[in-house]
Amino acid sequence: MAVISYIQAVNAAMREEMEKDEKVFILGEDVGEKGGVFKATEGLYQEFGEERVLDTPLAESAIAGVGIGAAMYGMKPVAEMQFADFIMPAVNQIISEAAKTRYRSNNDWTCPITIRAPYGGGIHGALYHSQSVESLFSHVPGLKIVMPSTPYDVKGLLKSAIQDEDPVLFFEHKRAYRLVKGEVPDEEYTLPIGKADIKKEGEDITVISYGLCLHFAMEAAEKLEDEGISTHILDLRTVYPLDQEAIIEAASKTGKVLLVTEDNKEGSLMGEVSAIIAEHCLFDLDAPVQRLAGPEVPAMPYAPTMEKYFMMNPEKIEKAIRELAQF
Amino acid sequence: MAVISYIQAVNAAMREEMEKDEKVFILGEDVGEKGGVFKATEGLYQEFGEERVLDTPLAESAIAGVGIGAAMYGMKPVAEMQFADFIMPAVNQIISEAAKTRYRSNNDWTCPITIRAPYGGGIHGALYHSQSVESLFSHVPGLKIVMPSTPYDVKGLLKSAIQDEDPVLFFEHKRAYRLVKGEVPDEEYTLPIGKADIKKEGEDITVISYGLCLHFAMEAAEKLEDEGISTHILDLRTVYPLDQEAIIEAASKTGKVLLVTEDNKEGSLMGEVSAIIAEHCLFDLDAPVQRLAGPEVPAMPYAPTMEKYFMMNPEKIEKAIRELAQF
Amino acid sequence: MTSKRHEELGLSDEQVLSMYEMMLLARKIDERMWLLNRAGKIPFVVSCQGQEAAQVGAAMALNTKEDYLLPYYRDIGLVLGFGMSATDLMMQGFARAEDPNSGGRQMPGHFGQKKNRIVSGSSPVTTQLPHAAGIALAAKMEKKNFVTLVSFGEGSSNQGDFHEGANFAGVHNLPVIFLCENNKYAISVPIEKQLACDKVSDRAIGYGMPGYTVDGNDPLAVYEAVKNASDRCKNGEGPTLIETVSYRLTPHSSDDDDSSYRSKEEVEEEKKKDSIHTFSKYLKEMNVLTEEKENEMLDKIRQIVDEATEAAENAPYADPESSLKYVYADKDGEV
Amino acid sequence: MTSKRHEELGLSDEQVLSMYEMMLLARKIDERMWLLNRAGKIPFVVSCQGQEAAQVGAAMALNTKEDYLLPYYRDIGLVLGFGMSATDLMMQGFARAEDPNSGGRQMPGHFGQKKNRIVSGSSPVTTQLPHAAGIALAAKMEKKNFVTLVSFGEGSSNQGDFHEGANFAGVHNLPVIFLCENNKYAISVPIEKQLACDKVSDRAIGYGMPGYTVDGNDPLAVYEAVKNASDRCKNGEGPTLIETVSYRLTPHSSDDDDSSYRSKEEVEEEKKKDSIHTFSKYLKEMNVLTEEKENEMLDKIRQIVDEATEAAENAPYADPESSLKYVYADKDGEV
Ligand SMILES: Cc1ncc(C[n+]2csc(CCOP(=O)(O)OP(=O)(O)O)c2C)c(N)n1
Ligand SMILES: Cc1ncc(C[n+]2csc(CCOP(=O)(O)OP(=O)(O)O)c2C)c(N)n1
Ligand SMILES: [Mg+2]
Ligand SMILES: [Mg+2]
Repeated sequence: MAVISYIQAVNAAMREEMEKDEKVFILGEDVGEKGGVFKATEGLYQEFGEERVLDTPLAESAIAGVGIGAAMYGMKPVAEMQFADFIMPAVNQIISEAAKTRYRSNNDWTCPITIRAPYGGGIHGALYHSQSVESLFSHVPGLKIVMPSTPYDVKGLLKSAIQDEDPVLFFEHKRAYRLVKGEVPDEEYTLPIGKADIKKEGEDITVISYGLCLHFAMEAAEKLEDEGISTHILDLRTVYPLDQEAIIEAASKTGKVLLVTEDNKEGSLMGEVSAIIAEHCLFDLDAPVQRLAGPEVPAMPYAPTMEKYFMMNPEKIEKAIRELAQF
Repeated sequence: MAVISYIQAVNAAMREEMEKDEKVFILGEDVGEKGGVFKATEGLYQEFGEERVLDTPLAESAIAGVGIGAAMYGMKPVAEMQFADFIMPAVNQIISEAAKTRYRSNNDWTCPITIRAPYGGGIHGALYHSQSVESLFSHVPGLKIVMPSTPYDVKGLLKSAIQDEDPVLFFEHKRAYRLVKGEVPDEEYTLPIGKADIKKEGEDITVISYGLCLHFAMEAAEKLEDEGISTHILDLRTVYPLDQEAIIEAASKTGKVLLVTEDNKEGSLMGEVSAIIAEHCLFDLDAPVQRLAGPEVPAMPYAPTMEKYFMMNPEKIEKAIRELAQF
Repeated sequence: MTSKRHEELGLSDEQVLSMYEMMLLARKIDERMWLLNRAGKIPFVVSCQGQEAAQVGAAMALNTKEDYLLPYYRDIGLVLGFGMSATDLMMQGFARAEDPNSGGRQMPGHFGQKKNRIVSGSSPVTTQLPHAAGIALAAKMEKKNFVTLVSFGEGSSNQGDFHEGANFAGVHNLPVIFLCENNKYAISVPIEKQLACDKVSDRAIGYGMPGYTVDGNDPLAVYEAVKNASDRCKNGEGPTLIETVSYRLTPHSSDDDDSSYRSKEEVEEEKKKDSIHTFSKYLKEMNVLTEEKENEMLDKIRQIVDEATEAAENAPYADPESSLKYVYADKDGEV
Repeated sequence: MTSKRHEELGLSDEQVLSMYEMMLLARKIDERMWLLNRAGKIPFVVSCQGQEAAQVGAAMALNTKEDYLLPYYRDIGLVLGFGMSATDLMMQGFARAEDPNSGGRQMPGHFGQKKNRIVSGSSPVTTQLPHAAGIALAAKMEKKNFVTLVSFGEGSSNQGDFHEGANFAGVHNLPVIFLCENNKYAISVPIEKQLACDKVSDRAIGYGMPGYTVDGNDPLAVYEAVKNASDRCKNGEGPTLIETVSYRLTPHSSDDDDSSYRSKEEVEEEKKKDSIHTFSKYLKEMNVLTEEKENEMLDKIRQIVDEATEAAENAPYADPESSLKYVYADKDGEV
């Protein structure tokens, strides 16, 4: 087992899939010679050549759309959106085309594309380099949305996404890229898309989260352990379609549930998680389902004062868990 | 009081606002000489001239984007998306620009645009002329989303939307256009954006819905009245930001809540409504919050067999209310 | 049309006859759809009328056994050329389970049939242009020598995806043909309100590709332009933009009333150029076609359309529950 | 540069001196930002270096008291021309509450200042082009005679919004100037991988507007082109596309390392054409500028930049809770 960073896991997953399958190729802005603005594709251009690691014109609808066409033909494109915020011009291609190809053709045509994008804040990225965009898509049948928290999950799930026969949006927290490190097996492995994962067993409070917030929750839980509050932590990993069974089980286990997302609250996918719990676990609940989320403003500001105010952190989660424990 | 149709209310609201305020103008595909593919802008081109009722090139990002520019300058554009399904190419302009203009400029610039679009199914429109797209936007601070059910609400709320100092998405159910008729005062009036409306008082079951489904719920409720089931019906009207107070009050009143949307279920804005109830009314609930919605498929199929299977109707609601009553 | 233009293009008499026959078949299928619509049997029609020459001319210039086609909703002539049958077309008109395009899920005119390399399309216009670039990119990567043709209206050439798709194809020098079927209207909006350039093909230079405008009522002119573009593709010379100018002879669709935005006179004037008549005239002048042969053709086509209609009319809809199928691969067949 | 070109353009010696001074000011502000960034005082810089001539030349050709500007992130020269101060710019560099662009909410380079008609912009590139068309449409509707100038990079000219915005302006014959600042790279991607046409201005014909490519290192050439375009606007002749060709002399931003994708030699070669030197040389050859005057200018600018830096460095951040403000009109001031 080697210890690698979150972004190294992204890079390794793509490299392995490209080595295995000639149909896998990468396209996006600056993914070639430069290796991507975050270096996610570092070395791949050098290893696989410019035909399989394509620097595209600055045009996201084409990045998605060309990838979709290639996928319909039978290739396995991995398209990069430079920042999740810049997926917006590609929404029509993703929602009208990728998500609906199989369904509209009555299973005649398929669209096995993977679209990767770095999301999330806490990196002085301001309004347009910090957004969480998952809730925009976590309502669109035909899509799958993966948002891993650890290098182990990143690697196993990105490989599964690339192999998947349907379109997968793969959102990587850009602050996790270098911050988060973890063990990854030397031998090849994949992980199932659609399955949540218990990251910590506990008895008193259930925290459900994903991505970078998962780590904040783990930190908070560790601190609270000393105070005698035992936290059960479920990592959604795939945020659409949700792993309802795992959510119901985790919520029922403690009867007190805290949902944590960096995204703003109203309309975030945590509303759906809460609704699933409300539908299935009403009589197991000892307290109202709580959601901890960003404020209802259009996006995260730049100045450090305001960014910190918006951004999720372990202290906010700790406080929320403590309050819930006292309910 | 005159009885007019839903689409006549749309038309009348625009006409009145254009008469009152020279800064109001309309732009969109086929809105001019033809008067719109649904005739929502009928007669306006003839009355106000081609400078205030602009047929645009077939390009939704420009329709939104040009409207946004004009709004930033100080005009009051009313942009039409021919079908809500075709708002997708304009998502970047709506989410990145319209929604964030005031916030990003620290209140220096504003964007008072109204974007109208016909949504919804049941008209043999198939996958791309039947979608409900509200959940795509019902998570974006800076936007307001209005989805009225009656001609009275349409007229009062569309006038408010046009007068509003911020961007408003105004979604009209296309099957309601000619199906739904109702009384509208002769004198001028507006209705407040952001306020839900009790459409029927009842004691046993609370139904929360909006748009065309509201009428289906009313029909179902009427039938059930004879069986002795009394239904309380709340019309959201503004689906973003939600009127939390009204939702909490309506849910608490009966303790048994059914949420109805034509949209598919997972990730729909009814998840948020359910989450609000779960957060605030847990101990007032006598049954799990139920959601009745479309199936988890990309969009509504064309063939009448399949369309009927997907589409909401009074019978489905009646059944769900009855089940909840028996819980 | 005095010299044997088709011979100069290397087309035999037989070939131009089958060209004409396919144009006629497209027209007759379309006309039948309108009848069925007016009789209340099918809820929606969107027409090829006025564009048959462009569509069939283009199809005949391609290798319909290898090339890829991304058509738009009017392209009955193109999909017939690529192997879709009259029965297939009627099945989609009636939204039957056997519709090979979508099993009745999509509206008529949303073509797609993998076995014939007709790539599934949607309703939002112009999304197919980047797809075509993607398929052509795959061809290049896989060192396959097929051509990809994508078609669209002149109104649709104003969408961002036109620009992004054409630019991508230009930069990567891809074997793709952009066929703009200019019929002078986008629903009610006339071309002057859609674009300010003289010709849609003026846009080609902006993508580093040649652009040609040809008479869309002349199947031979279209054949020639597409043939040359296809040769360019195969020689690694990259994409071409071709604009075919004709006229939409019907309302936009069965839901449209065109009298509110254009005059009867204008339509009548344009009908004089209708390729069905002008090409028939040419063939007769060239002694390739006779009145008698033409009537035989019409009889044959009537029979084909009758049989297709009957088959489709009697075919079942898909099961309601089947609408739950094929959202994802792993749900195939699950209901 | 031997005849008095600026006189031929109707520019006085004083005017070209202030042109040069504004170019220098832009450069010096930019250089200071880099120093502050390297010293860890500001987290991010995105530069105008190499584009000052184009920006200042354009600004001087406009009526900066009436016209509207939709700049992009490199346009220090343009926003200075429209009245933004060095202190304003430093306030945004430091993300202070007093930043007139956004109160510290946006990253540096996201300009917007209503009192100077500098229209607020975002990060997703090219969205400002349709906005510019919208403002120009409003001008036309309100019968105002101002001009709207919108700028963007050559990479950004490949976005759908370029096409849709330019087309709208073309169809409605709007008084807008599209200024493409071609600096040969979009981050790491060289122009050959961005577009296949020879010149970005080749795209103009596709929108029925004239297109010009001028030397972006020559402020007089840019002045002339923009002046002519502005005259066209005012005469009701519609939009113009102008491409200014220069070079990005710095890495893309403070987060970029350009050595991974371009050679030092290439950059050195381009530096020889740096307008700050070539225009200084021209002015000296014309006896408009002397070594002494230039040093005075530099001293004055240094002082301005020092004072701006100090003011900004000592200014406070916005309150954390103020991030809740200004989502909607009715929430103004509420926290
Ligand atoms: C993105 C999008 N916007 C709007 C529509 C509605 N619509 C369908 S066809 C059409 C006109 C298309 O005109 P053109 O491209 O010239 O093709 P034509 O119908 O004339 O062949 C419009 C506006 C759509 N299908 N997609
Ligand atoms: C829609 C969108 N996609 C990607 C980016 C990231 N990005 C910022 S600047 C840039 C390159 C812009 O190149 P160009 O338009 O040539 O302007 P330049 O920076 O060279 O002046 C990219 C890709 C963005 N800001 N917006
Ligand atoms: Mg047309
Ligand atoms: Mg550039």
